[in-house]
Amino acid sequence: MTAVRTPTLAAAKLVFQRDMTLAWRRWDEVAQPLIFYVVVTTMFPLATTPDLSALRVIGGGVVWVAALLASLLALEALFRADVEDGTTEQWVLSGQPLGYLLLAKVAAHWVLTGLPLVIMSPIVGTGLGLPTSVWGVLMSSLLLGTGTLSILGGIGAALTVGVRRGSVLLSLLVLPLAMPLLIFGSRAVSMQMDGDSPAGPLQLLAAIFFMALSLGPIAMSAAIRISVEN
Amino acid sequence: MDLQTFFEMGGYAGYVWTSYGLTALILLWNWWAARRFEAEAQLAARRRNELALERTA
Amino acid sequence: MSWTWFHKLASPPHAYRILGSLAPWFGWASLALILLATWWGLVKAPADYQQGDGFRILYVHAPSAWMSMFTYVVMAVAAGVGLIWRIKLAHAAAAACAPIGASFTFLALATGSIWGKPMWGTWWVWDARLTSELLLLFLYLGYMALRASFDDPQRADRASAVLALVGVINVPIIHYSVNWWSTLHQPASVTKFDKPSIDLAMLIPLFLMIAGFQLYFGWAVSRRLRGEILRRERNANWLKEAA
Amino acid sequence: MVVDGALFEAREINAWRGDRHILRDVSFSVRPGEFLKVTGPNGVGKTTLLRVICGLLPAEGGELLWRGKSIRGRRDEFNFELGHLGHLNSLKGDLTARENLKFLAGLRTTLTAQTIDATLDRVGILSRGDLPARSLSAGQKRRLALARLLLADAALWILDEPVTNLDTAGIRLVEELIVDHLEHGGLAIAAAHQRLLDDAPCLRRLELEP
Repeated sequence: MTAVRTPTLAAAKLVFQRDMTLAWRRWDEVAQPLIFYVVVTTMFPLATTPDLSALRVIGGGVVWVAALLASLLALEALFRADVEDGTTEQWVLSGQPLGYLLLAKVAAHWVLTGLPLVIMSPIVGTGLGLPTSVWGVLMSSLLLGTGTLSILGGIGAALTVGVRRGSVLLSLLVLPLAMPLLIFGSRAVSMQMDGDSPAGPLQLLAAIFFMALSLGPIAMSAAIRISVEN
Repeated sequence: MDLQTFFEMGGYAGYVWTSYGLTALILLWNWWAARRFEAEAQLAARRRNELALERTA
Repeated sequence: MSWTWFHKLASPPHAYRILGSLAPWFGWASLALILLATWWGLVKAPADYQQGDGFRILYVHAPSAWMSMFTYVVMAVAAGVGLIWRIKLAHAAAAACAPIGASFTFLALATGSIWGKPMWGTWWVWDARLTSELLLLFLYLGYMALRASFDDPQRADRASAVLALVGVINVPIIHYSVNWWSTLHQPASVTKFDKPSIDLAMLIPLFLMIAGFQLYFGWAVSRRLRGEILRRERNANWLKEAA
Repeated sequence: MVVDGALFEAREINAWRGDRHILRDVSFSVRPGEFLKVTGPNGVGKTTLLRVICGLLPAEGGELLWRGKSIRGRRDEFNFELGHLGHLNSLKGDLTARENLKFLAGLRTTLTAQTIDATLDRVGILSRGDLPARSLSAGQKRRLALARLLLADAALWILDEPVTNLDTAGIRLVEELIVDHLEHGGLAIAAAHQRLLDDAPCLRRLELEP
């Protein structure tokens, strides 16, 4: 039997497909961050004021904070099951570049959690008094921001996978690193609302995303190798 | 310049002296913590050595 | 070129001994410089024409803010060296840096806040520099929490090294984003530390204090590094002659 | 200097677990067609040795050679020729047996439905191919993990307690698979407590001492 070695891209695709298949069979777990997102944003009008014109001032920020927290919540268990059942071990030994496999896994995770948050954001934003004119900016900033956060969170999840009380630790590690996303993202929304061009912060978000995309896999594979050593 | 005006710091006495006091405190804490850290590590290493000697003996 | 000198320097017993003989020099020099700078800053330097004597807080605030950044960079470089060339001593150095850096960051935050009270009228203002320091403190705390959560020092070393490298890439981005954010929100009239129009007589104690803090850092790192070396040595037979 | 005809060689491997110096200068070599059985009491470092070979644990000192060359800096190449069966079966309970092979063994080699079915048949669980791995018995899960090993098409097998959870027929299957692998020029290194190919001519022993 002479076998053909799987090309890296096909291998990454398999990892992506596998996670989609698994999520399909556990759809309830996928829905949880989304529900969390909606519930958290509901708390702000209740805690402050139902006046939409007042909520509008902080609306962009609230949507952004809630989105960050919701996707971070889902990231905690990203690698846990795979490390515990020995799947990541086999990935390390597959002869494929580990970083790409992990990036494919993070991509699947983003499609399952980040993307629904982005799609949901206009509805949530409307509840916070955000006008339809900012929908485009809100969604595109969240698109770039949640993508970056998935990679940052992937690094954090890979580092904390074998650790006691990993979930709190993960937030402590990742949230400070995610502050620039929050600043640029929520600022882009309010600039659009004030009639300024949000191009600047959006470009910065894109730059950060591509940086995370190129450097993230290296950090993730280093972190997973450490976590697999047991 | 007399001592009284020096300690008053032009009305900023509370702020200035708190800042310098805090700095001294942090530096002293670091001094103490670093020394203790080193001493504890030395003690632990010595104990490990003794254990290893006992085992070989 | 041979690397033997390097390996000799990086060998635990050798490094342990060298650090032990260096530390007192660092210690006494830093004590002298810090005392000199304190006297100069509190007594000799003239008061600021705008801020009066409250300005003297700067002499401890600015050096500790500088040390907080400096230490993070040193820590990340050491972590990177340890991760790439698998040098235990470098990992140990990174571990030694973290608590010192965190304490300087805390000091910069506290003194900045004390300075802000008479200048701004409140204990806390979301000023770019203070906010950056706060985020830096979070980075230090995360680093130390991650390190503490591993039982095996080798794994702790490498995991925290990855975090330190990710962090050090992020620090300029955080810094830039916070600056950008604060210029959008704050009126320019607020007094800042950034470019105080001070003359040389006021700058000398500042530089003296920075130098003193650097030497103090050298002392504290030497002490802690010796401890970290011992922790990582599984049979320190050389300890008897060294201690 | 390379040991005559050896495809895989370990030279003076040292490894620590925490404070314990668990492997001290372990050296051995394996030729094509040889089965190296690593034995010794619990905690002597059998698993550690196998994991060091796989690169899942860092060694401190020592060198691994594959086809006469050090594997340092060529890990991915070496990994592709290495098939690993660990304590864990690396299975996903929510995926069927077929899907498990497709998504994990498929990372290494391009698989067709026929090769997957043939392999499932070889390890005797073809009829369970569409059941979720969760509902397989412990022995069947082990067989599924063996199928993954077969599909890896690796020259060097690293087996950590391969016959755990297997009945007599299962143990005979593992022996057959190993012998078949060796006859095709493969190598195998295994840690095992039970009898495994104990009288076979291809067997060599490596006794680890505490």
